[in-house]
Amino acid sequence: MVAPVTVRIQREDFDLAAEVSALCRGRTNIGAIVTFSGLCRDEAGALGALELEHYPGMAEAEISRICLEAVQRFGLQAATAIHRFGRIEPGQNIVLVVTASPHRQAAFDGANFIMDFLKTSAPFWKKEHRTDGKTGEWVSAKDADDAARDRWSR
Amino acid sequence: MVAPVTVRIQREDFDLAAEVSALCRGRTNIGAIVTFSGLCRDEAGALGALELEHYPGMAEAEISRICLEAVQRFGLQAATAIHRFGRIEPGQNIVLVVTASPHRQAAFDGANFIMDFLKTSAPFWKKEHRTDGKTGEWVSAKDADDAARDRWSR
Amino acid sequence: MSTVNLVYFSWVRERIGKGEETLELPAGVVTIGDLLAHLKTLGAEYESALEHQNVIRAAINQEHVEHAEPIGGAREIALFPPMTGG
Amino acid sequence: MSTVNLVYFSWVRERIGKGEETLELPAGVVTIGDLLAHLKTLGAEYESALEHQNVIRAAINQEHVEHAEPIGGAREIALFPPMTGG
Repeated sequence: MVAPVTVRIQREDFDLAAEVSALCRGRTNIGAIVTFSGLCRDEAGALGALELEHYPGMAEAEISRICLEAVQRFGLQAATAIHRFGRIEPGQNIVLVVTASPHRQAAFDGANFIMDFLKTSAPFWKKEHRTDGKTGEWVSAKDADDAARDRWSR
Repeated sequence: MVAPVTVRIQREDFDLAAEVSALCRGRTNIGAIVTFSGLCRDEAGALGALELEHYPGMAEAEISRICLEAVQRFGLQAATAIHRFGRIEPGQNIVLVVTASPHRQAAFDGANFIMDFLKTSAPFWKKEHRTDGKTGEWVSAKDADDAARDRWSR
Repeated sequence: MSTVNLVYFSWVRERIGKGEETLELPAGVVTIGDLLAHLKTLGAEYESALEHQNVIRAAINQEHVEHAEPIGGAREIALFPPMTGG
Repeated sequence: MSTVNLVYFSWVRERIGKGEETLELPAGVVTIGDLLAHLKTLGAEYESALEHQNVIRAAINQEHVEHAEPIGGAREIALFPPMTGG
């Protein structure tokens, strides 16, 4: 049996189908698989690229902690999270989360939980490079993301 | 611009990655893609296969209605739903839902909503073929599925 | 009298012993509920299929309807158990 | 005095002008809050980076901590703005 949590922090893109296949391998009683892909938006043409900085070591550790908590809390059969760093252009992938469970709501909740905590706790920071050539600003954290995370402690 | 809702009822398997690519094509401002894959469980080895019966015509119509409502309610950029019929063995795919949105919670909620209504309103019925050779029973509808659907009307 | 195409699915189909049929309905059959009551007079197979009348779901022209729904000029009426897709 | 490795990210790193450094901490520096106050005495670049002290997040040995957390025998302390991954 493969370990239930797979976490990778990488510069390269990921392959959705390959990650789902890897997570299913050796498991015969999966009823539901949810995937979340987070992409770089073009912001109506204003955004040229995002530059993602991360804290090596802690990024893996923190996302692993989040995934393990989701596995335990929702009874997931497996969870995968991959987060990219470096320069990412509109339309390209930033993050992938995959969850597997016998039942659909656990798979949905698990992926949603992982994303909410990843947004607020995983040590990544985004800098914007705009198409008008202006020096990029660091993206600000959103109160809405804190609120999304806090609903899980109810 | 491709029509925002794609619905197919088919005997053949589907290709997760191909469906996600198709849904993204021509859209440059997607921020979040959620996929839900429903698979046939082996029920600890007791289940040999499911036979899925459906109401041709109405199955497409009903799932299209559900997807359109999700698109409007959650502001999705696109939604895809594919439901298989015929004989499906443990580990094989039954249903796929894909949603795209600028923001993650809408994509999660849209896919979750579509699955909850699909479970209770799409005209499909499952018959079990057991590995002990016993004549299959029709799977009973679950109260929990009605409850999952009804939470959306709150 | 009006003519209607009936279609059956899952164990409703199995118990009635056919997947579809065309029936002439007497004038007194106004709603889906009336239709179910009428069908149960047609034989033991219908009685068995529709015994627990409240669990039977119906669709008129491929849209879900309640038992109180008037049949009106329905082209196609479907009867089936609660759905178990997904 | 104790020796600690400090690492900085995002605009904290940019304003301080380096990504990491090793510092000797005076005995009075017990918590993360004490550390922030101490760093602000080291120059304008630290003052600018840590001006809004309450928004600065900290990690000790790669785990998030509050400002009241004692530094203890930390090998590595990280300071950074609120995270914006995902």
